[in-house]
Amino acid sequence: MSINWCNTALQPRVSQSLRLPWAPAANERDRREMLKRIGVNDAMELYNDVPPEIMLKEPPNVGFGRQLSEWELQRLVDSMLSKNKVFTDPPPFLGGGICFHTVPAVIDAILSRSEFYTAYTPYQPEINQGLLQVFFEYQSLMADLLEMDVVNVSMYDWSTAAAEAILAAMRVTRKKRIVVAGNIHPERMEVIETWLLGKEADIRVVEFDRETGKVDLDRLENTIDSDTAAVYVEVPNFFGVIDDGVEAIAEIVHRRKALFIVGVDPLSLGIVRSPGSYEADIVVGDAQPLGLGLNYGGPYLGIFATRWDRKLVRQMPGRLIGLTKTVDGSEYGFTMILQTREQHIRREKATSNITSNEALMAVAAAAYMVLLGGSGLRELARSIWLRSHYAAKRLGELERAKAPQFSGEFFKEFTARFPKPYHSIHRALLEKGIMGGLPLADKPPLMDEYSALFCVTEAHSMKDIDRLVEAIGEML
Amino acid sequence: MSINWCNTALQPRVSQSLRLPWAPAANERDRREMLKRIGVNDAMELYNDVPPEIMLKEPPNVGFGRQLSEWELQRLVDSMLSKNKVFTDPPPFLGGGICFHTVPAVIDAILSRSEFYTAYTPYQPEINQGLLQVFFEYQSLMADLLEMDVVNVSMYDWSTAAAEAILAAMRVTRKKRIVVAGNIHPERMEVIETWLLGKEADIRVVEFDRETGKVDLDRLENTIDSDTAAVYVEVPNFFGVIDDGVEAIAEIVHRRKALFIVGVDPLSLGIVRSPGSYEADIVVGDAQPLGLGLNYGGPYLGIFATRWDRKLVRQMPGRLIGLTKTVDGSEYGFTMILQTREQHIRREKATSNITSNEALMAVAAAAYMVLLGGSGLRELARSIWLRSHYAAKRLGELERAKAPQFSGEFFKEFTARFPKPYHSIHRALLEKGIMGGLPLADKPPLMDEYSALFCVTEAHSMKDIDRLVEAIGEML
Amino acid sequence: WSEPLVYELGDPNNSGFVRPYSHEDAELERILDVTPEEMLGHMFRDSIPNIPGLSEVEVVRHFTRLSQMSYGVDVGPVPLGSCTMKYNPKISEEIARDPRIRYLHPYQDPETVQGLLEMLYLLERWLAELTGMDRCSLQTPAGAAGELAGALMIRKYFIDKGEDRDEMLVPDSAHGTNPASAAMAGFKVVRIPTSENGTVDMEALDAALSERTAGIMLTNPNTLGIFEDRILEIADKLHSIGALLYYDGANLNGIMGIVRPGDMGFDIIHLNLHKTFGAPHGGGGPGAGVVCARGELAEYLPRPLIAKKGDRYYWDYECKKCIGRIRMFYGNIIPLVKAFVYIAMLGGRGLRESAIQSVINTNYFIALMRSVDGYELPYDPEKPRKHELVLSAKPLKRETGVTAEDVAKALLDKGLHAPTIYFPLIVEEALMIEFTESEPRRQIEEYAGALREIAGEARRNPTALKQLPRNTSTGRLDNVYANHPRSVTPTFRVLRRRLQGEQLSL
Amino acid sequence: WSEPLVYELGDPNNSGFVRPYSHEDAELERILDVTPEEMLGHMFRDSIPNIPGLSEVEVVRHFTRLSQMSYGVDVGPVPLGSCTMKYNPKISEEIARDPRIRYLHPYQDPETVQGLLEMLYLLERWLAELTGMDRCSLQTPAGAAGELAGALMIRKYFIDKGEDRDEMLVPDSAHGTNPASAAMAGFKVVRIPTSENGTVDMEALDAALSERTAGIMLTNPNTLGIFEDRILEIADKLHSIGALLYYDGANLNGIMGIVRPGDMGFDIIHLNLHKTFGAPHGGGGPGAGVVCARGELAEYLPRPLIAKKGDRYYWDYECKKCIGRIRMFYGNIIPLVKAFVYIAMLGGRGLRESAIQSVINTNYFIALMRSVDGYELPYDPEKPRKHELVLSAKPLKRETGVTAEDVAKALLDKGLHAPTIYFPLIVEEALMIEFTESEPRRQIEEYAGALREIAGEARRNPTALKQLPRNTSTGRLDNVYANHPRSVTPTFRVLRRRLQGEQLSL
Repeated sequence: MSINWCNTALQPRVSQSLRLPWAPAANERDRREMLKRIGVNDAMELYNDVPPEIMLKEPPNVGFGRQLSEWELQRLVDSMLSKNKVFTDPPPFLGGGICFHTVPAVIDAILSRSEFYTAYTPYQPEINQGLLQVFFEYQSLMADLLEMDVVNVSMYDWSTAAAEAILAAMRVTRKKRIVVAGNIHPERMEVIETWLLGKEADIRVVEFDRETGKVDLDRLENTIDSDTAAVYVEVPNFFGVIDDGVEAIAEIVHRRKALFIVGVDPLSLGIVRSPGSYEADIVVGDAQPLGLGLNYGGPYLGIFATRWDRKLVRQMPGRLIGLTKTVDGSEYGFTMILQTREQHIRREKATSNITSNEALMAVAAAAYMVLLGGSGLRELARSIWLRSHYAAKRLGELERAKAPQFSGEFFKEFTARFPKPYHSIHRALLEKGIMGGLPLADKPPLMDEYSALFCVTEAHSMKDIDRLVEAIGEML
Repeated sequence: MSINWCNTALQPRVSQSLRLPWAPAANERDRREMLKRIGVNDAMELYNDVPPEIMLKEPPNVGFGRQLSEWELQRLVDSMLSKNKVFTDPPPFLGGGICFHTVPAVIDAILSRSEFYTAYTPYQPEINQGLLQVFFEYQSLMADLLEMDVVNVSMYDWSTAAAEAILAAMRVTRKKRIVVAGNIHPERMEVIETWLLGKEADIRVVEFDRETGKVDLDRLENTIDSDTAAVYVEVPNFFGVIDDGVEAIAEIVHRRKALFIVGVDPLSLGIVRSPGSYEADIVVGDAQPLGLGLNYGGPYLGIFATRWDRKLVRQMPGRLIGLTKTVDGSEYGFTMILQTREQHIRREKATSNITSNEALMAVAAAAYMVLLGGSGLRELARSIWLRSHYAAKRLGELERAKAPQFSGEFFKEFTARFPKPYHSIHRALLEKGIMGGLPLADKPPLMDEYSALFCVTEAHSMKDIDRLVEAIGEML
Repeated sequence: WSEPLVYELGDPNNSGFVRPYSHEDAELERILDVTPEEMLGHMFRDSIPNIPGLSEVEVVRHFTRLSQMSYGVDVGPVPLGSCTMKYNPKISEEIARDPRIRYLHPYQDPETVQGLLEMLYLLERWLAELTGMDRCSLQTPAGAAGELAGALMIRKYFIDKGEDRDEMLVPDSAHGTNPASAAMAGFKVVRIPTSENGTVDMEALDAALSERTAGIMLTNPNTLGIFEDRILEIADKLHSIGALLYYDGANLNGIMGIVRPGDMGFDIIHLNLHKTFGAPHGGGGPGAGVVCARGELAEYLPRPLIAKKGDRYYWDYECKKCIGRIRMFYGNIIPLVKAFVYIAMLGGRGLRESAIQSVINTNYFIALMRSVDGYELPYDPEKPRKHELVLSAKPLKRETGVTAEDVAKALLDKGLHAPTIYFPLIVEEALMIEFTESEPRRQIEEYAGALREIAGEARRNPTALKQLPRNTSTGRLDNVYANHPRSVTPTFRVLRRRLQGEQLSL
Repeated sequence: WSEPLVYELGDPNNSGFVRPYSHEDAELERILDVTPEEMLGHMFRDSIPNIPGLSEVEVVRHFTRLSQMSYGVDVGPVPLGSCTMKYNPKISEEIARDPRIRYLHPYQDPETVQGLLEMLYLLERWLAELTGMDRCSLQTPAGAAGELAGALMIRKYFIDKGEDRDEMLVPDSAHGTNPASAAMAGFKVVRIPTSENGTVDMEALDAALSERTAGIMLTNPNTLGIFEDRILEIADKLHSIGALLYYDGANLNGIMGIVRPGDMGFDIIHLNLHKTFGAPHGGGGPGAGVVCARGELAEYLPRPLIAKKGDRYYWDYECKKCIGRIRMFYGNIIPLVKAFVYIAMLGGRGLRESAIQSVINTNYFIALMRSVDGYELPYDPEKPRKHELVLSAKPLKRETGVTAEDVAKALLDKGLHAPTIYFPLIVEEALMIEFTESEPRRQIEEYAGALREIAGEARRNPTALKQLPRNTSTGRLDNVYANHPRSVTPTFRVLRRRLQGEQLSL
């Protein structure tokens, strides 16, 4: 037992004006001794290869002019955050691809396990079997939910997953034409365009049916040709519509030897057919509804899945965890697999440049899925269906309002159209403490100032919905 | 690898109206099979020995008439808690034995480690070495702060620690007379009286000096006699006064062969002499200032320490952890020691009935002490001294106000007296969002409607103090 | 040990803490023009405390590693009998962390804490309803404190009545806290034996009753897990001579929502909210040992009590007969809030179903163990048990020499927490097991399987078994060394003094 | 494995989740008078998803045990080179958990999120100041995304200028993301070799420059930890031919607050807030890879940008030249908030001192290793390194056959995380080590000691060493089996299909 004798010659320390709580060796004694061992007199000698003319003379002018203690920071942050308005009574009715879902407390407790959140990517599997197993479980659970065979450990979000899926399809097919349904989320359309900037891709958008909100099959048929790499559709699409033409689409796409890329809300799959069941080649989506919360737009969890197909898997971006065994064959274990696709090995020939991803969010989604189980996911999706349909029905009963605006069957989100510009309704709802639907006046592909996209989830009680409807009713 | 095949014959489960999320086996299939194995048809057969006339016919009428989901509960709790008013800008100036101290985030992170908080008392040491080591470290760190040799792992709070100290002193000395300083916290006085109800003790209170706020040594000398088991004083006392007569008191007490029990604020010991240094026999106190937060009065952490003395240690209440080695002598380890003092072995002859204590709070205090270190404790105590003296000085400069009210040197808390009843000042401060000092109109031993007990800590900036002083100044 | 002591890691001159507003200290010194050194004089501490200081990352690592060397319900079953180690819902932790609870000062004016008081008020009403009592005091921080309060209430009740009753009856199967609490309240403890069928021996009870009898402290179901089926008769006997009944609520879990202590005839009861109502045990505490009473006894409850007038909640300090305060302030608020959450979420039906499931779990385990040789179920093995059961490893010891303690250590070696052992005292080689409703069926089967395996290993190689545990962070520890007067080491300070050459003996 | 897979524990018919307002569902069905089954028709999923369900306690135990089988900075050092695994302050976790951040919907009206926008605005200003850039986009969720954004900006810049530049220069010591990002943006990658002194080979650079050169992607200090001392010269060369400089911010930690990329001549830079600014890495992510630019290039940043008008904060979508969105919404808000906290608490002086300490730690470790045989410091060992250093185990391999990978596994066996190995590619048997300022001196010494011991063991018994690790939760894993087309198993679904008899090969 080597004991550090502390009880002799204790001198009151000279009060240091700066203390680095996160730099343990930054006390004067350690610094002095370390510099001596290094063989320099002053730490700045370690920077003697930096051109002196660009060395900063003063510390940079960031922060608040001095070091803050936790308490000072807490008070400062509290005064800032008090300017935010949180809507929980009722929860926001905002749609637009992200909805207010409840997050079980157990998810946060698991994410607070610091072995998880302070870990690096598990490049050394033997010391990180726990994380690797969770990632493998996430991949497996998501695969079973999607009924796809291969799922990676995450992309940034649905939009970059969609962009990467298109890039992968271009590599697999060696074609440059991309067909995209016109009813996908407009921000995802923007992201796809950005990511394809360097690829000379030819993106074609298929108009949707203004009556049903679904993909216009004739137009789609006419847009796809033998140069088409892939077709991308979303189920549900931007308007919340569950397109029941997906089997027909799959047939059309595969007839032209193109790849069928489908974007999904994983929670809808409690009651909606899986993309695997209608022959999707690549599935993307966001697992935000599976226990991730809102976070003002991120972090979320981009889903990326493929069929069991050599080319598709080999061209898959991102990290994959696999089951393996020990060298001596005695036990099972988990490790990163197919790393030769990745940038740290393949460099400019990699399938993607992605390295940091949203892994911790995969821990959350895995925990959420097993907390609910298949039956719980079914029940939850069913309850959301009931609630959103109740809201649409009640809004639709308001005078001269139409809800849902499109006739296609929907899940969770739906569009409603009002007899006066929605903007004014929205402002008035805000005054009453209600965050209404998403105004669609400036949102492609609709651009309709009378419409809004509502989202109703398990977080909304009937009373919440009634409050919304009654408040709008009073304004019409 | 035994795999539970899940993919066959999945039937949508019948929606259960009640789901017990915390009772894993409470699903219909498991229940049925378990009851069959037990050999009963109905679970209620397991209650056939309960007199039928007292069996409840209906579930008890508690809660809100039905099961609540987490989300429903969160909304409910949120609506309740929104009725509370939290004071952080400025923090409360309330004194009275408990003050607003800052709690480093790292303390909460450590307390959130579920291996700690979901553990039972470590009766099985081999599987709980971590907890036991923390407890041993708490005992050791507290011992070094107090300069006492033996510290138990906790009492409920300062008040019950004081009561148990007196009971222990009565057992050690086999005497029934107790002398208590008249300037201790009035609630602690009440608790001592309650705990001594069954012991036919003779409690004598020594009046304090109304000028200095300190113990009146002459009166003390006259009150102690050879039948006195113990003398109990507090440093700082209810008025925040650091009594510099403690050495004289120790001399008087020990001359009469009584035991000297001292109550302390452990944080004061960064700058104030330790009770060990002035010959206390038993030391009590509350470690709330060491990283525990307010919690509206609890849980806190009762400190109990003794000198290295056979009788004192053998009569010590509560749990002790000690260093030991493995049976084979190869390693060191930690285990509960001297358990023969405790109720689960000694039953009615035990030193106390205590079993559940405030162990988790000892984890917090241990982490807090090492985060600060001796030098950090010194600096912090010094800063609190400066701030509280600044507040007293500024309040004392107000017209016809007196602060501090007593001439004895003080730490952290001090009494101030105003030219008009403090109650009205307090109400007016509240209106301005300031939680002022503790009104002493109805608090023994002072009962002065013009006085209040203020506490100023590291949480109060100069600006906070200035705001308080200026607000009061405007009212006088 | 595998993690160094903080004394080996830190240095009193280091600190990981950044003090608030430290930039103001110099100005404060200037304004005040005095220093604590001067003002405190000989009361100034002349050296800094010998507390090793660590940086934040070192603190985190030290405690994280130590937590990984600890074992709680979140790691696996902790089936300690009479400890009711159920799962602690995470939502309770989240809510109890709300700054609108944590940042409240106990002396804040009541109108600034109405939300919390409402919660506490509802909790008090619910606990009274669940127990069949009139009022509850939330003050008592632990079960034993509740017992002390109860015993003092009984004492004061008879003092007020002018009756000189100084005997408290306590069954020999009772928790150790019962006699200890009675003794602290000044009672003589009269031990009542247990009959062959595992309940209070009625003849012995009759013999013990006298005009000196103040009351009886009972837990029902008792520590054998057996319901005292003649409880109404017992209550009548006590009441008919003017004595009182105290209910030790530690064993309530199996009957919660099914039968109420008040309806059984009890006058005072304490509840362990950190057991029955899902608040965590914290490695020893904090707990919450709410004490409830009915009729006249309610006036003796420790004050203040939570109360409501109109729609305003407040603390009622009125105290004509009460025993006073049992501690400062109002109680251990954090576990109280957790119990509120627990009851609110389950509701009456959920509590009742949880109780039933806990009893199913107990009896399912008994059913599984019937086919395992080496252990027996003493006291009428056919009778259903409630929240817990007590096995005896006597047959195993007789056959192989392997004791209940050895069985416990072998369980640890398998990564399972041991049951309570050698309690109750009336069962030889006792293994007292309580799964609660929180254990999955699979886990109960695994536990039974582990006990079966241990019995097998005991027959094959008792010596090897006695050297367990090995798979734990330390091997079996030396209790003699730990407690020997010349080696007992309760603090590092004592170790240091010994290492410096002092001969310290207790 | 020691913890079962969830598929072994759960059953799709079980669930630990209590659905909100479940009591309303029956009424909703009645009111609606249709069911999802009917309305979805052939789009209704005919069986429930094959997701095993667990109770809450089982979920908690499963993930708690798995967490204990994981290793992060809170357990010990993770000195992975170029990963900047510093301590993640707990206060940041606490603040990022605030419901006033977590509960905000990305489409909330700006006046309801002014507090958060203010934070993001300040952060953006600070990052611009720290890098010497004009504006930053917070959108990019990771470093690689920042690089992609930067490369696309360069591409679009030259398209707008009408210049046909399709070559991106990348040193051979660069992070793999640099060439990958350049390629994704449609550039041809031209590799620039490293000179003997560990910096860009200036002659090779001159030779590579042409009218096709769009720019260079550099990290400075480079992955050897060496500062590119001729950076001003490099910048002049590039700028003089109209090409641009991109700065890979992964290696900023050692020079933060001391010298700014903008002052070195860079035009675009990304920052890894989850490395340099204390946000955690999360086992892989989420990160935040803020991208900043100066001058004309700032107009190409991905939108929206955070902006302020009067005292009102808002998202500026104006986008005349910009590359558009790199992802949905505004960025990974949670790590952005943590970076805000980090910078706010340390302030400029604290950041600078942290950088200096990280460099002291690097060079202290080098000093300790000078006396250890078996490892060498390639490329001018006398030059001070900055945030990291790269050792080569070539001497050890030559002498004993023990490789860098073996050394890594031996470190794991000692409970220490291995460094980055076999990177940068220009160093044989590379061990790339970055302690950051977070490691205590004691820990750095322990690490050097461990490497010394391993070298000793390698000489004594190289075969035994090659069988490590043993003290980890699993032994050394079979990479061939893991990746073989007939055994590669990325999901349980694939395993199940194989067990059902399908021949699945990739």
